[in-house]
Amino acid sequence: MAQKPTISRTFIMGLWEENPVFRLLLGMCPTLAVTAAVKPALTMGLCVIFVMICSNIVVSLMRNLLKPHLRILMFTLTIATFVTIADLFLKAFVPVMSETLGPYVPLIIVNCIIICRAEACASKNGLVISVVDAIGMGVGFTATICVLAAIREILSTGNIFDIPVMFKSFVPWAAMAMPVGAFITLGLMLGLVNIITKEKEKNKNSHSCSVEGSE
Amino acid sequence: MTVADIIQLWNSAWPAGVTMLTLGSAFAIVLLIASEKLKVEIDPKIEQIHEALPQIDCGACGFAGCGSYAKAVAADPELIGKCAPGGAETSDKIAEILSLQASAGGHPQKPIIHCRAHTADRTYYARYGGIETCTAANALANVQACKFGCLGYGDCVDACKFDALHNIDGLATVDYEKCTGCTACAKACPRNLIEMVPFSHENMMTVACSSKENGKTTRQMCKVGCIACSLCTKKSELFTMADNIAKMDYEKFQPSDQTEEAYTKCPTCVIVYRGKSAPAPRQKEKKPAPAKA
Amino acid sequence: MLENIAVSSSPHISKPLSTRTVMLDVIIALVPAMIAAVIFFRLYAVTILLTCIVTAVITELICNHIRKKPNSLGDLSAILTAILLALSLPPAIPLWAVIIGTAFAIAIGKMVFGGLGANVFNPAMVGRAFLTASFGMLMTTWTVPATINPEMPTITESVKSTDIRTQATPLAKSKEALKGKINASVANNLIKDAFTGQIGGCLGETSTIALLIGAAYLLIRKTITIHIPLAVLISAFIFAGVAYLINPDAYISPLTHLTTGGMLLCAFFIATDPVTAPLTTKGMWIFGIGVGAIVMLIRIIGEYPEGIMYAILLMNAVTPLIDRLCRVIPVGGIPNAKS
Amino acid sequence: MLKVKHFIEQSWLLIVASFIFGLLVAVTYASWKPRIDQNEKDKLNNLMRFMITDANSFEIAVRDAEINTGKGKILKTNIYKALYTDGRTLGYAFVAVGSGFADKIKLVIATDIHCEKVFGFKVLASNETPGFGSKITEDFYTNQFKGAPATELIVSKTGDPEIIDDKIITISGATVSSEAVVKIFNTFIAQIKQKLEEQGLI
Amino acid sequence: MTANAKGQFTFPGGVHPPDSKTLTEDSPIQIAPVPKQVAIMLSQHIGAPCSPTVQKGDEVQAGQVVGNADAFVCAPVHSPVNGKVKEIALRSHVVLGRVQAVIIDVDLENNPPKKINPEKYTNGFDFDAISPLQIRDTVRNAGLVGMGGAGFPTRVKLEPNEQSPKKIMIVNACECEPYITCDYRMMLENPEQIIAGVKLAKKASESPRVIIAIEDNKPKAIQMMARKLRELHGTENIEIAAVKTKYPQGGERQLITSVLNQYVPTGGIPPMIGILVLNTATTAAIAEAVIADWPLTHRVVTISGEGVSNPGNYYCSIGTSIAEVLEFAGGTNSEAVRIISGGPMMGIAIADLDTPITKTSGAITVLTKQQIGKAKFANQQTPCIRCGRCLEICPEQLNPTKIAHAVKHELLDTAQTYFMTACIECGCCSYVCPANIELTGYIKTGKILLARQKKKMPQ
Amino acid sequence: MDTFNTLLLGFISIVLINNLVFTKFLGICPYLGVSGRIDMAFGMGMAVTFVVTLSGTLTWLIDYFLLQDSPLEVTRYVCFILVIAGTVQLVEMYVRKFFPPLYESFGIFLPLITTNCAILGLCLFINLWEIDNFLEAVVLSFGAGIGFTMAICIMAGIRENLKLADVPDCLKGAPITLITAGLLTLAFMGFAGMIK
Ligand SMILES: Cc1cc2nc3c(=O)[nH]c(=O)nc-3n(C[C@H](O)[C@H](O)[C@H](O)COP(=O)(O)O)c2cc1C
Ligand SMILES: Cc1cc2nc3c(=O)[nH]c(=O)nc-3n(C[C@H](O)[C@H](O)[C@H](O)COP(=O)(O)O)c2cc1C
Ligand SMILES: Cc1cc2nc3c(=O)[nH]c(=O)nc-3n(C[C@H](O)[C@H](O)[C@H](O)COP(=O)(O)O)c2cc1C
Ligand SMILES: Cc1cc2nc3c(=O)[nH]c(=O)nc-3n(C[C@H](O)[C@H](O)[C@H](O)CO)c2cc1C
Ligand code: SF4
Ligand code: SF4
Ligand code: SF4
Ligand code: SF4
Ligand code: FES
Repeated sequence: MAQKPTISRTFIMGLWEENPVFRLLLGMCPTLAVTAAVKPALTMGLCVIFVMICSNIVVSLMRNLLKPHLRILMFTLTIATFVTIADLFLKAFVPVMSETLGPYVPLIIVNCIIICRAEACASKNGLVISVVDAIGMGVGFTATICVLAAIREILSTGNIFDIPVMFKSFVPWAAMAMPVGAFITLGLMLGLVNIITKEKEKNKNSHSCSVEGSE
Repeated sequence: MTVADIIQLWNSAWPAGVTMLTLGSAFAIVLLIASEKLKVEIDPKIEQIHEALPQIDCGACGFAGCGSYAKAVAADPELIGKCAPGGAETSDKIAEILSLQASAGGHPQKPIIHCRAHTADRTYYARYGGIETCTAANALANVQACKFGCLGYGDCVDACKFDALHNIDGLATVDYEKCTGCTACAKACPRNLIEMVPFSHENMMTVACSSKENGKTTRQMCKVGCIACSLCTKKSELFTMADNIAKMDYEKFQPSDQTEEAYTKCPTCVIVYRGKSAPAPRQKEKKPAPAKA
Repeated sequence: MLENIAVSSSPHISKPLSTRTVMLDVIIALVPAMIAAVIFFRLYAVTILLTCIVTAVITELICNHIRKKPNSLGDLSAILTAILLALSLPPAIPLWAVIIGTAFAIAIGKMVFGGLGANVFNPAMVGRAFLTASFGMLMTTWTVPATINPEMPTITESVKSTDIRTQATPLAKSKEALKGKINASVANNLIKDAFTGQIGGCLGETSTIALLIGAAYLLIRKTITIHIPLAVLISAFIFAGVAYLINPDAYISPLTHLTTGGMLLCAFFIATDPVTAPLTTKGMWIFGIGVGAIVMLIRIIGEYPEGIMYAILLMNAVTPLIDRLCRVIPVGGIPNAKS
Repeated sequence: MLKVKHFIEQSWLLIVASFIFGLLVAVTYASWKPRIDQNEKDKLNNLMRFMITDANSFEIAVRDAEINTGKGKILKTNIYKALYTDGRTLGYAFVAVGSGFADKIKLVIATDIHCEKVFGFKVLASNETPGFGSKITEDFYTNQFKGAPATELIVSKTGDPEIIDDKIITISGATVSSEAVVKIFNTFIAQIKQKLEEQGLI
Repeated sequence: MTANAKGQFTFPGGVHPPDSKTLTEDSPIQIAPVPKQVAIMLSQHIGAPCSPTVQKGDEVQAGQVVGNADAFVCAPVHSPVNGKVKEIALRSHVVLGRVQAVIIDVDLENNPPKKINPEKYTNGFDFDAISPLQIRDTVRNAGLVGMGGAGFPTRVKLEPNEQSPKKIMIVNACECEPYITCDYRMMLENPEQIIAGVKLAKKASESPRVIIAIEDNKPKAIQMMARKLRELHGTENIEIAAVKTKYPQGGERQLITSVLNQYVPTGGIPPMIGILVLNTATTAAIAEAVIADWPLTHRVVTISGEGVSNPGNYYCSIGTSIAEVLEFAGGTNSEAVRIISGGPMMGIAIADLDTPITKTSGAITVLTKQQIGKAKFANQQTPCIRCGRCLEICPEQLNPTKIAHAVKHELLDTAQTYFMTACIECGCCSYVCPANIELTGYIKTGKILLARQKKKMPQ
Repeated sequence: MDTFNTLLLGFISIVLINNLVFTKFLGICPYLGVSGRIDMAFGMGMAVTFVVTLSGTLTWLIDYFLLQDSPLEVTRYVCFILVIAGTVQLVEMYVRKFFPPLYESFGIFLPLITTNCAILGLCLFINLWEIDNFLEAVVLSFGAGIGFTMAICIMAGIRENLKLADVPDCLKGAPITLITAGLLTLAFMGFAGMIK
């Protein structure tokens, strides 16, 4: 288990095996709050990727200088700084999204995923691994919330990216745009992921010899 | 960018820098003092575990932060593996820290089930139609003639968190590859069939029966039970007889000709090997067929 | 030797009662309400009831199949849920919405929690709440009953056109009265119509008399106890009564409150759903009072004309806490901590 | 002195980092500030231009006009004046706030130069239920205001929304929100008119 | 007819199962033939088990002690027959599993069946001549244990306690279990013996007052007992109370509530509030021990149920195997699917018919599939619909469904927060549950698990 | 009287109608993580209430007197989070040292709160709602905590019951909790629009 992290492995981990939303159940608030439509979700995902890369870089550089009692403070300080920058960027260049996301952009600061990666990966690994990890995790997060957002957007408006995709007489399910929709869709998605993982594990178990042999 | 621009930038930027500097230093001072003045001693083991955890206090484990989880795990190792962010690596580390203790003899304790009868080997008086747990079945009068043998409803199987126990034809069977020796199964069996034994060898010899009935009754109740014939005690001094049942001295166990002879001579084949690569139990040679005809 | 002898734990005899008979009793008690629905809403009632039942059955079959569980239709609870959902839907709702609502009620309201007995929220109300949240418009269109509207439109017409003859329900009138647009007595005058059911509203809620017949049957058969209905009605009556005493022009009379909207259906058939109501008598009283209070709160202060559904769901949510609070005390009292 | 040294040893990283990060943030802000301010201005301007299509620029006509929203609450809002390329005033616009179904609704309302006819309204911010109150942004509803008289408007549940008069037909299923918009409108329009009169602008 | 007891004659909760007593209530007690072999269990009571006092091959006489122990909470066991000890071996016990028993081959030649001799108890025994201590010693030496089911040594129960002096003794003649009529028949046929026993028990326990509680569906027994009481004793200090017919009226905690309107504390026992409860059969045995000077070697057993050919009440030797006892009643018929030691509500299903009857076996009930019910027989449980019926009828006012589900999910702590150990295992909850859940079974399992957990705790 | 009314309505509103968990999706991580048992949930709720009241008030003060309409506004997020993280850490250490029993009952939840967005979220929302009255800020912060406590306790009650239910394996744990939370938000829609 405790094998040395390689670049490709680290990246893949974030996408599925340690997908922050499905596996670690972290950063649930933005996951739920910004997924009424794909656009804000995508924006949020990109912000998270940016912040995560930056903070992982900084933490990775500082990793040997940290003092235990100031660690959390240091992390939050770093993250808050980059979040502020991201927020300013949105305000300056994509004001519409800044408006839609509202306070959920600054809330990235307390998004557990970022602190988690800072602590679990960046404070233990070198620069490259940390950055790859950030990208992997970030992309995993973004992809996940985009899927969630797509489901909700299609059902609640019949559109995706404002392009109608459903049949004409489709009556939108307003509930999907409400908190109910967010919670239930995510709940069912998690259930599905659990089923898929179990299937995979089963397959893995039955082919375990061949996998080992090939390695 | 001209120098003037830079100066202007600096002019508008320094107040923010200073504000944060002040705030940062203030917290640095306060937290430094606090961390030194308000230090609380904790159990080194808990501290170690805490170190091993990601320390992001996310609550995914269901506890109030890493500290609480560390404390809980230290008290109850069965909680290992609840830290999602830490993943398998962390779980392994915690397991290492808690290093599930080995037995006095330095050998790992592994469970042995003192019964070897499958459903077909046993005598039943009736059909059991109640709650399907061993504890419930054991509380009812003897459906299964042998009151000592495995009931096969798998209380131990449920107790094992490592998928190391399976019910095979009415007999709980340990998968020694997976077993961690956590003793959960031994605690769960209502018939106290499961004994934690120091495995000085990969495969241990044992008398797989618990019946305290006399030989005649045992024979009526079970095709493979120990009939207290004392043959093994005569072959090897590792075996002793008490309460109508032979017992092996595991501490002294060393495979030898004597033990091998006891193994091969046991008329009901109740002496068996248990362990990772144990051979399948001996089967009674069928009497030559003509006897019946 | 005794192969046909079976052994299990005591007791060895049991009352001739099963989940199925309990559910069947409730279905029988709902027959008058269903008949009333058919009389007043004709084909609407028939198609909605059938659609609900068929969808519920199919959904439950699919869920059981996915979980590889034995077929659980035999306990009739899915059918009962379907009937209650159907009875709490407006007549003009299109059938595709009925299907979505019923499927949601059974799948999300019940099966994901583990099926009968495990659900936290009343499945029928979950289905209705989802429909209300999704298709608010469709859920607030009240068709005029056939008895006073001889040219009742057919189903196909209604789905297409929005100009079915609709009618403000007494509760809509009540809301208008609250805003000072009309006098509350206008709504109070509808009480006679509400008794028979000649009035706009959900399929099963309009006829007070049909519901009371069913309620009497349930009480006589001891399928339900009187605690919850009584608590709901008393607490609603008190709240409504106080408001009425303060200003009878703005607040409709307590009796109108009790006989209109889903109040009776709720008190006798929905709040009494054993699965989602507290276990203890004391708990049932608290539950009932809570339901009554929230209904009146929403009807009088809130923005919606009716609050039955939300009241039920909210009290369902706190039912575990109520159960915890009203833990039964053994006859011998609570033993000392020491022993 | 030893203590100071100890402190510096322990905390220099945090102190340095906070200073640097502070600078970083401030520099970013300083360099993007013009854009951000412009964006904010643009948003309002765009909304206003949407209603007063010919307008070239906007400027504040009355700063911090005090509006009584009932129950003794005073709200301050700016009244903007829409200017044509030649400097002619085309109309007035202002931000109005009031409570909707769930939360506050913020509108931008535009009127003609005499404050007699409404050019329309746009929703600046609202938190109404999706699928219900959120429909107040839809044309069906907003179009009724285009050209409506700038007097007390009346809400009605029935009628033809195509006819432009002082009767506003509610959105069915969202009566409360529809009424709320009209109420905000009614609260503000009279007082705005009065303010403009006080300033001698009309 | 009824006494001036201050109770309501009922208790909260309870059920009304069909009582099915007509099968045996009119059949007089018959003397069972002598069995070929008896197995005298060395554990027939709560407390320390006996150790055998005889060895393989010993000749034993009827009434001879074959097992004894020194412990205070213990009662000796006696041979009911003349014969020879065959061996000391394991035999199935209804609840304890395999326990040591003295197996005696009966000497069939000189073994007349033991009779009940009512006349002994009518002609003037001098109750004043015997001291309480003497009675108690006799009771112990006769091996008396409670015959109502629990099997607690009677001597210990009778012992006066300084801390809580006995105020009232209740004679439990309710017999609330369906099918069982052994106590009823005793009251009709040998009221003198019971009354003599009651008087002795009253004296031995130094209780100032006695109430004989009989369910009001047994008017004949009430009349008989009242008449005999008047004839033999007069009514002062000994009263008869007709309590409501409801299961489990005979549970001692319920009976105390019924008769006296008092509640035994949860987890406590009746002596804590100064009350002693004795079963009628126990009192009869006291009379036999003291007046006829004969130990407890025989008892009346109701053999009933739709699955036996000749239901009736039989006076059997303790130690007879159930198979043989059933033979007395003509054996089981083809529809028999469950053989129960005890009644259908609390009795325990038997698989091994070699199980001998003990001092506490008051009945053997044989049920057919029809009585059990198809769903119950097939163990078809549906999920709990939280209908609350089990809470409503639980005579101890517990929350059976919560306890049972907690046990099912192995949450013993949770179960304990609902007072699992206060359950008297009466079976009412399982009886009423529409979902057919074996609530009582789960609760029993939970108690076992808890006991085991406690035992393992210290290590 | 009028201010009292505003405060009361504000309080009820943030507890029932604009509940942080149900309408603003804040504090979901602990809501999913620590709602397994009622006592734990209550402890968490209390801890959140304490911290949110404290930091809501503190950040309001900082915001109102220092940051608003000044060039320092840009450091708002950093200041807020520093205040929250620092305060929480301090309070935790303090309580742990001097009130061990209190620490056992709710202090253990404190570290979990730094990364709980309910706290920062509330501070930001107070800023967004343009609250300009000190008392209102305090009451809203406190109400937010109470609302969170209520939500998490209800959830814990439900989950304790679900422990005894036969939830499909793939939905056990977080998924069923999320679905339940969804249905809860549906129920809480009943309060919508009740207070303006
Ligand atoms: C069981 C039941 C529950 C109901 N719950 C609600 C509810 O929560 N909200 C609602 O608006 N209508 C609910 N209704 C519908 C109302 O009873 C009633 O038909 C309707 O609200 C009155 O129409 P109006 O909205 O035009 O006044 C329910 C109906 C039934 C039968
Ligand atoms: C879930 C839900 C959300 C609602 N949201 C709004 C809303 O945002 N705005 C609104 O005006 N009405 C909303 N309503 C409807 C109101 O409760 C009210 O019934 C409606 O305004 C009455 O209008 P009607 O008479 O046209 O049906 C909502 C209703 C429901 C059930
Ligand atoms: C549910 C239940 C029902 C009982 N029913 C009777 C009964 O009908 N008759 C009886 O004598 N004892 C019955 N008992 C046993 C009594 O509680 C009590 O143990 C007995 O009367 C004590 O007398 P003993 O020591 O002489 O047996 C019952 C116990 C329980 C738990
Ligand atoms: C008295 C009674 C009332 C019931 N009410 C409802 C109800 O309102 N909604 C519902 O879905 N099921 C109801 N049921 C059926 C059943 O309890 C329901 O399907 C379960 O909630 C599903 O787990 C009721 C059952 C009974 C016995
Ligand atoms: S070993 Fe024990 S617990 Fe396991 S199945 Fe056998 S009897 Fe049951
Ligand atoms: S419960 Fe523990 S000791 Fe028993 S088989 Fe499983 S891992 Fe081994
Ligand atoms: S819980 Fe125990 S006491 Fe209560 S009814 Fe069930 S078996 Fe009887
Ligand atoms: S009687 Fe059965 S179904 Fe009813 S609450 Fe009790 S256990 Fe559940
Ligand atoms: S992301 Fe909100 S609490 Fe974790």
